[in-house]
Amino acid sequence: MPKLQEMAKKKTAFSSGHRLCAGCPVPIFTKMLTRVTDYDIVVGSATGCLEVASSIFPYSAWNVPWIHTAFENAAATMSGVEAMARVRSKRNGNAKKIKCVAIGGDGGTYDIGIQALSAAMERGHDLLYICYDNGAYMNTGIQRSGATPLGAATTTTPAGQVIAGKQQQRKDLSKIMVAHHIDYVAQASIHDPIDLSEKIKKGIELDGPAFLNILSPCVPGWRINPDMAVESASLAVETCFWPLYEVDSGDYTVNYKPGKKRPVSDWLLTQGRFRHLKDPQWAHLIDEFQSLIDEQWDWLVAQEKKA
Amino acid sequence: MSEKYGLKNWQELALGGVITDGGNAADYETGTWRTWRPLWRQESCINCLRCWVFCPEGAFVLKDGKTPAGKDRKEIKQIDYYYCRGCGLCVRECPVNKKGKKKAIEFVREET
Amino acid sequence: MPETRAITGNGAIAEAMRQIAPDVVAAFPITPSTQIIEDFAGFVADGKVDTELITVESEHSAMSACIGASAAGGRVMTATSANGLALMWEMLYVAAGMRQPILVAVVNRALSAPINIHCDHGDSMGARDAGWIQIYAENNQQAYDNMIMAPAIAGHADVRLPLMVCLDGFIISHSIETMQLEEDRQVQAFIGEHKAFHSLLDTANPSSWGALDLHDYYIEHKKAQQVAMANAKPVIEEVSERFGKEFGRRYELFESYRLDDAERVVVAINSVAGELKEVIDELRDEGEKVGLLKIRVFRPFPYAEIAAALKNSKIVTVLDRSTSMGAYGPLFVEICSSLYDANPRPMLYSRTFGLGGRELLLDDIRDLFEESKRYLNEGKIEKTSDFLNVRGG
Amino acid sequence: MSKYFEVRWHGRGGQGTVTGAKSLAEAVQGTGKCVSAFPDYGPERRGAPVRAFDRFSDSRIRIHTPVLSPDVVMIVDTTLIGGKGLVEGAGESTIFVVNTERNAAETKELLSLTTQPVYTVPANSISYRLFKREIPNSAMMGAFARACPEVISLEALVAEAEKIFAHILAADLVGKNIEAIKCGYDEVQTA
Repeated sequence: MPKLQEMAKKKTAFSSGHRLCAGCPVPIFTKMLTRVTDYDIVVGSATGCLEVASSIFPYSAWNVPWIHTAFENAAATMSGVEAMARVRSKRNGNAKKIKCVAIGGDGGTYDIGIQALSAAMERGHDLLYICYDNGAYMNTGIQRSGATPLGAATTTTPAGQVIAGKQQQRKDLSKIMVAHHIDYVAQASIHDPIDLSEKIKKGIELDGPAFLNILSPCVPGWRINPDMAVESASLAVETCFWPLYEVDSGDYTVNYKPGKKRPVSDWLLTQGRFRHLKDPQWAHLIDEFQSLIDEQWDWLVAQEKKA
Repeated sequence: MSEKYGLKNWQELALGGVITDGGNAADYETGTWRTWRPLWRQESCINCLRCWVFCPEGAFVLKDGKTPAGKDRKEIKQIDYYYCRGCGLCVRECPVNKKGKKKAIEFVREET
Repeated sequence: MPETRAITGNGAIAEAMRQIAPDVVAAFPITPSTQIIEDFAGFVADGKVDTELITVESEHSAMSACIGASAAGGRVMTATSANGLALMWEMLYVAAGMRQPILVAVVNRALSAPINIHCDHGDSMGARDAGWIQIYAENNQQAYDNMIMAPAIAGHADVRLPLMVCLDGFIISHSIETMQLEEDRQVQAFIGEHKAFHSLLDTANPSSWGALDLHDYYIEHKKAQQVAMANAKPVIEEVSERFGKEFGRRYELFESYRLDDAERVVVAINSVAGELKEVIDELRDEGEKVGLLKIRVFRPFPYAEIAAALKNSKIVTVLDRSTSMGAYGPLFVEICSSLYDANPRPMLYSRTFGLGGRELLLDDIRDLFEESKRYLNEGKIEKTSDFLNVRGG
Repeated sequence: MSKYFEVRWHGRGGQGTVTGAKSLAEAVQGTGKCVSAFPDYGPERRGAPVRAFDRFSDSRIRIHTPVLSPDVVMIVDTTLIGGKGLVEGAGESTIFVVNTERNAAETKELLSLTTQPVYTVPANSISYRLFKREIPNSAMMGAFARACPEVISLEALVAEAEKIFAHILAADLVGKNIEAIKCGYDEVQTA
């Protein structure tokens, strides 16, 4: 089990000197990739914050082989890499097995990349796809995505006089991935490094397609202070906005159940992107948000009981 | 121009824009972004490694050490200010700091 | 033993792919290229070739997977047409910029809208600036031969660029023609080993591909790409010559057909060259000094060589099988560029034909040569640019 | 006619007309000639009229245009008679090979032909007899050999067809198709 002490003995996949925003929690999981497993890995990134900030020519923060080709196709690009890894194993039985990891933000995963992701999973490549979900297109300056929560203000869903941020609830990509009947689907959060590291390890090491959705708060996008990412992610889990769970060969396990579920407003109102919801005229949006969360949490807990 | 900036001519670049020495971002200094500075206090540190695992910059440098019971462990050695951007995540997430009596990581303004 | 067979253009390409035996093929079906991948899937299913075939969900993913597999050190191929090539568009540039010697059979077909499945060159001509080598074929034999030469050209150390082998949809792809298939062993020896560089599977030496390149480096990388494209020209000549020695069929950057003393010349690409040759032979029998310059390599474009080949011509008719809306046809523009410095410069005009599969019959070609004769005699070109065989004039 | 011997097939989608043209070309190719064969492609599906073409030559075939002045017209389905294009471009000596139960003189009249030789063959009934379904190709090829022995003899056709069918058909079907070729050849009537 990858405890912090054990991880600390191993080399990181992701070097210092990258140029992500101060306080961006994405490196929490990228630093872990090689610390949780003994396999050699190859990483592919979708266009996005992580890709841009980790590879400004002539510098690269990647201590492992890494490729980026475009925004919508991390899963497809890594399908090719994975196929080639299989060719290598076929030709040389002694070659060390290489595991493939694709990484995209919610823009490159929920939206523009969902076709390539869905197909790669359906084809059964030995590939872990990690989505770091920060709830908008942060790389291009905070435009709404399919993962943007109800009521959040983004530059394309601003909080105006008559419209209060995004008018639709977010899509549940993790559930969509479960419907692919792949071996492993999980949600994790950057605030819980032990749970996170175990899930990355499982996803990398199993033979076949796996999907991991990581909640990763965005300092400028959520309009929080640079030291708040971990706390904000923790609140998302405590309010059950972002349940930590895994679906292992179809069986649901909820990894964390808060003793007392906190109201979603505790999470929403600590973020600038939801600040407008404090206005009494939008109070009903908070209620709507709360009932969505309650409904989805109940559904999830019921799935676990079924198993 | 190339001489002034130390940039390479097209003939000297690897084919296809590939970066052949992955991880060379470690040469790049991000410490210049910092306006606040975390100060790590060894005497108060409990070596839980939470600052190390959360630090986005990987700025917490480790060294080999022993637990009070004499078992091998990794310990915090220092903060590498070449990388530290001063986001304050370590300060906020330090469990010693959270208890509130004394601080294992203090946060101070950089001098102008 | 080489085998003489009557086989479709698509079948011939699939046979070439089997002989090349790529590590990875990633493809999505689209008319009229589909049969290439169907045949190839059959070879894989029968164990005749040891390739990882990735049956992707779109052409965009096909090219993406090709790039991934190529960067991971593999020899990689695919096939597509028209809208499929258009869906690859973004990734065509990425493949070229990353200097991946991916091979694509482009079975030329018109682009929508309106939707049409028949031949024209709108698809590959639209991709002419993507940084891919483009080699065109008149018939099944040439399509096969070009594909056999492709790995040696694209993978050459001075080149390292992706390559399209273009053949006319249906006219070539679906017609069976007598042609010679070379022996597997001999083809494989000709192709040689695939040499990867900075493979993603070399985990001991991690390389990073596809970095963000800003104003301090982007133009240097583009310059290197342009130089590689220039290098491709002598490499294509060298590989073609070696191919000629090995297999007896000789190819150059373009084909000069009865061109030496020709006063009236047609410049064209692909299958229509067959019809042109037929008519040129008849007109030559009647004493007419007519000839053909058939483009084989469109990228890199052989400007100087073409200017030299056309030095005795008095009037040049350029046949484009695609159109550039609001501009002259892509081939015409290149021929004009080639001849700008020619002294004397021949009369030049452009005719667009065959869009969406519209036939150009032998009589139409005779009319075309009649027209150039009239222009030459009158010393004046009536219309610099026009469509052929279009109702309403 | 010039250096190319040209054949035009008329049938309906699903009757194997395109395959017939291709198989005939492959067989002729086997005798050492250069060949090409191609259909007229459209969006048409099962039942729609289709055309396919063959060209044979002693030297390389360079042209790809549809056959406009056929040396032979192969009519796979007589319900097409009276429709567009069956006799289009036919010369005085263009040969017509027709899949029909009618006699040759009657068929010639139906097609409004005068000087042109007409060969009829009951390819459908041959096919029913052998395969219990309607696949008239092989019998049509046999009839072609009867009509155009200068292009391919029955012996050569049988020998080549055996090789071609062996690639694409099960062993028992190879034998039946060869039988169909022979029946087609034998049961031809002329006018």
